[in-house]
Amino acid sequence: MMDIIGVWLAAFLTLAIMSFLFGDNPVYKFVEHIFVGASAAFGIIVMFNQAIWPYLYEGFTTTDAFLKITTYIAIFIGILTLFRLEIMNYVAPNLTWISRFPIAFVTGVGTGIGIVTGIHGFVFPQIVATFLPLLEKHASAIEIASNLILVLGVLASLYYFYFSMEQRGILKGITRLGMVIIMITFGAAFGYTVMARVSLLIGRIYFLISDWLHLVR
Amino acid sequence: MNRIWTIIEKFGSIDRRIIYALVFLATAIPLFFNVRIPMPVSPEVKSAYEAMDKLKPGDVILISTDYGPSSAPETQPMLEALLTHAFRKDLKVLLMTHWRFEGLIMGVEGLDKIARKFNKKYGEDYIVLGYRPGVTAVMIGMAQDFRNIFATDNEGKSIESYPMYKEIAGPDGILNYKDVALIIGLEAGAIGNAWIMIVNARYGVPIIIGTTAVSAPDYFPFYQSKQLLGMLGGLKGAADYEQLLNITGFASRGMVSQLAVHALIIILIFLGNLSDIARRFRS
Amino acid sequence: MQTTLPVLLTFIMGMFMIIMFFMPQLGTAESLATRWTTIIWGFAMALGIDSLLLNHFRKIRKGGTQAIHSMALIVAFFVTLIWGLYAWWRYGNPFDAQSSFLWMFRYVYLPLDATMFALLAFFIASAAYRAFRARSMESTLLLIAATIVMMGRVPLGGVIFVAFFIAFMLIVGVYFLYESTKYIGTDRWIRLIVGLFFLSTIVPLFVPSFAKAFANFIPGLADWIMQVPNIAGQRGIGLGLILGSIAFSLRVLFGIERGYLR
Amino acid sequence: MNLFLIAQVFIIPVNQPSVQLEDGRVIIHWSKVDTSVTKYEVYRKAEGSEDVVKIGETTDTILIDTTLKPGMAYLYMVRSFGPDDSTFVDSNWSQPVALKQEKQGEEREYVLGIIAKERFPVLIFLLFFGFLFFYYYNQARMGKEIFIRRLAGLDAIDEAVGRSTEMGKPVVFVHGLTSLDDPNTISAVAILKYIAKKVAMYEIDLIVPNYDPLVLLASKEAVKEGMLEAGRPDVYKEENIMFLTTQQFGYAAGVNGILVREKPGATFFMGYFYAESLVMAETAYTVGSISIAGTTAITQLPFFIAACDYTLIGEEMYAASAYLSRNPVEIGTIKSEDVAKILIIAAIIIGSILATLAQFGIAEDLFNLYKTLWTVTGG
Repeated sequence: MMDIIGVWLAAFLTLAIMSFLFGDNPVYKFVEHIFVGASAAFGIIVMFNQAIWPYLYEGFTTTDAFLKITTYIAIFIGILTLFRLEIMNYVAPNLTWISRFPIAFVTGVGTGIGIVTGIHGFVFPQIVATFLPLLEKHASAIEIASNLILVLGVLASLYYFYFSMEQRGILKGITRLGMVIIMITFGAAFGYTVMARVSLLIGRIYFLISDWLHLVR
Repeated sequence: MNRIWTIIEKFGSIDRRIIYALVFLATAIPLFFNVRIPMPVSPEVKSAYEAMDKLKPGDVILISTDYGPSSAPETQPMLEALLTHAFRKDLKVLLMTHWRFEGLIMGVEGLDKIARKFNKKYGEDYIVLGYRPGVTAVMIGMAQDFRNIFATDNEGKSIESYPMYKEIAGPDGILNYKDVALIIGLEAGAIGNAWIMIVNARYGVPIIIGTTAVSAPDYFPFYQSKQLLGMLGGLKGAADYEQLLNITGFASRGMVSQLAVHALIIILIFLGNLSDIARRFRS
Repeated sequence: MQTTLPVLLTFIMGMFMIIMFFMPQLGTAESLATRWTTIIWGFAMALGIDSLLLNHFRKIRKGGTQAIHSMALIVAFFVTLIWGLYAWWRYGNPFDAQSSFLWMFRYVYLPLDATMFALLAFFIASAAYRAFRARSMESTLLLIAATIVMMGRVPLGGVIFVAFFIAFMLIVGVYFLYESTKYIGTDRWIRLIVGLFFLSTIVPLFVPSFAKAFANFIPGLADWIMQVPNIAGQRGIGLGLILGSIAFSLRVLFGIERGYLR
Repeated sequence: MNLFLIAQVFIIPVNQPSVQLEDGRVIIHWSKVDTSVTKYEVYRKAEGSEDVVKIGETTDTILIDTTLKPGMAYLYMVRSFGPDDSTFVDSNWSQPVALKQEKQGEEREYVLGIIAKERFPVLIFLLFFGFLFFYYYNQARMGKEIFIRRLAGLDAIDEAVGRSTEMGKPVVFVHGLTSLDDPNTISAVAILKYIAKKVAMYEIDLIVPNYDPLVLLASKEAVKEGMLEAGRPDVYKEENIMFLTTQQFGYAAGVNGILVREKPGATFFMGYFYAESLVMAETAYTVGSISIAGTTAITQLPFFIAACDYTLIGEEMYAASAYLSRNPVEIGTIKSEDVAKILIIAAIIIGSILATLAQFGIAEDLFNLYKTLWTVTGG
């Protein structure tokens, strides 16, 4: 019984969201508000259940002093965000700046780790992967051409982002080649995605005509 | 002649709502018909099929549904096709997941549907083991005895209490990888790597992987190195399998929808460019 | 002080993470960063709820039809939250196999989420129709690469591609021939030659074996585009943006860039 | 002798034995799981080899192996024997241990005693980049003008805000889905501040729906400060910097609702986006808004390029805040990126030439040496 109600409810919600394609309407607006409210709460449950609570629990019960201290630091910094609650505008308006500390903390941690992992995980491996022979003894013409296009393509598309010079002459030619490679990349990525997106739509329509209306089985 | 060009020019500004309606119809209509585009079956799907086909009635397969609803349009048809094949051959099916609740919802849904079609009974022909946390720990723990990890099934009953258990556990009464003829991992992420690198490498259980089109390239090297008996990639993989089973399931019809929408988009691009050319020549 | 102290904190934390990265014997920097950010995120969520609910309470007070929608939002929020917490308490985990919260996941959250995701199929079609016009070299390349990859991924895609290739060349060719009748002298000859050129490109396709080879060539070409120019472009853009992010991060860490803070 | 053969399983095998390295010896330890076991035999094999060696037997649950060769990794297995000596069962193989290892079981070497060796090239690169950064920073401070080419997407920001004002419509700024620990989002907040300044001058509404609570916090701060700097703190409306939800498509639905109801004159998509990018960008197009996108998400760039009027591609997004600030010192540091780019280009060209030569048997050692210089190992 609950499943039948569920399927009808799900079908209604599916159609309501799809109605957005033909313009805004009260049904979409209503469902959109429900979606935002429900998913905000859903997100809280998921995040607390799967990440925050396990981290806190581990931090409180661990015997590792370093882990324990870092957990308490995070909690302290976390509490500072509360100085930006709207009620603080009335209670203590000249203390709201304290909430800049959590911003600064997270930014510092994020940029610090980002710098090193970016070099370590991307720059070095990708450079090494581009050390390709431009001529090979036993390679076909296509393989040689592919290697050449790959190496030149990487160089040109990287050079495309050279900001501090007016592009003239041969340099303009390289920038142009960079643009060509970038556009092919984007075109290919676009075309590659179509199939996955259509699969999703097939899934939804199949739900409507099969699970809900039982037209197909 | 001029009038024709005026009409062609109008193709450049088709209302988006018409496009939406056309996309909807192109997707929906093929789903109603049992049409199939005959296409060459990929070799990796063929070897997956052959691996399943070699099993004898009563052999046990373990299916792990490690995906959620967002990849279900691609992986669910694989589950249904593989289960159809399994029940046709009277294999015994165990189902588990490493994906908390999503994997379970999808797995149970597919299993119930196909089992009903073949009149198979819970506890006699299939058992849903369920979900336990800790991917590699679960896999290693199961090597000794499935009861170490799944003392109870998804419904909270002891797995020993089912008649199927005694059949499949063999004379020693312990159910572990030695009693499993084939593992099928349906993967939306990287858990398949653990199935291959731990369970296949250490315990030698043969494995088939079914995965989304996006993850397929990650698993392909394992197929080439023979660590996988076969694999199914994306909707095309599922459609291939259905073709081998000679059924027209969701995936086969889905491929027709795919073709229709792709063709529609290319027609639209064609018309748009035609109208652009017409405009440029006239001005 | 209101800016200097936070900037100093950014610097200290950034340096701490960098040092930890180079001395992995101290622990894994990445997992510590995730742990910290996640816990702080949990507290900041109070601000999110504060903002969301207060905004809609204000709208309810204003009245009108918007009040009904805002009320629906608030009810949906609390129903989901309380249901989830109840299931957490009752079953030990809101996502336990027996949990009733799964009903809400399956029949409310999932269809909404999946349908919103599926709208992309419509939008991808309308965006392709609008944007893929051969107006400049860039957009022509975008168009060609996209259509080849798109058609290379479906069965019979190559055949459709060839069919449209023929249709397009035929129409353009015939148009030039037709135009040539309106002119005299060199203008006519130019149009005649261009028209015949377009028509000539389709002649070999009337040889079935050649047309078949061309159609079969498309999936391979699509793979090649994905593996060669696509990888090259991704790598070039990727290297550039990592360098950009390093320079930007250094500006942030050393307090040269403070726009995000002040 | 096949070690994997189990004669008759009357005994419960030992779990995977735990191994610990101490002073060049390996201590193999396991727990007793079956009381009927009469003795245990411990076997060893080198990693990657199938040659199994028996290293001893015991009735205890611990054994010490002192015959290790340095530089090799070993795995251990325990065979439990039942009462009749012919019944036995094997445990799983242990984790590998190697003599050079530390207690944690990871191989590690250090440079200068403290810096992990496999990460040392990263440090060199970082120090080098840091040197370039501060060199150009100082040059700019001493008044050297550094040229930056025009970035159309950024110049269009003023134009878009201006057009929105003429039409008397609000401006919407949409954040991506990553939190404040992503430089891309930090850059987006800096751009938001610039837009807030412009908007405050023209007295139109600036609506900022948020996905992440930490970004919400930073957005409030940035918009408020931006408007303060423009001399119009009175234009700031707290309720316009709003939180929606932390779920991807719930957020997209909410943003779409705002777009169709507020009908903004200009929409900005800045930050790291996923699949929702096109859903929002197409909606912005249908309501007739000018849209400017900026993201480093390579997978989403094609969709923004197709649906938006202007797009900041990848690295342009990071240069944006410096470019917009028109502060010569900030702009100066961009030069360091460019010099690093030239060096990477040179490194790739050299690498390719060496690889080509190595194909023909010339200077293969040099190529291998060069390749190791650029290889960082250890995850």
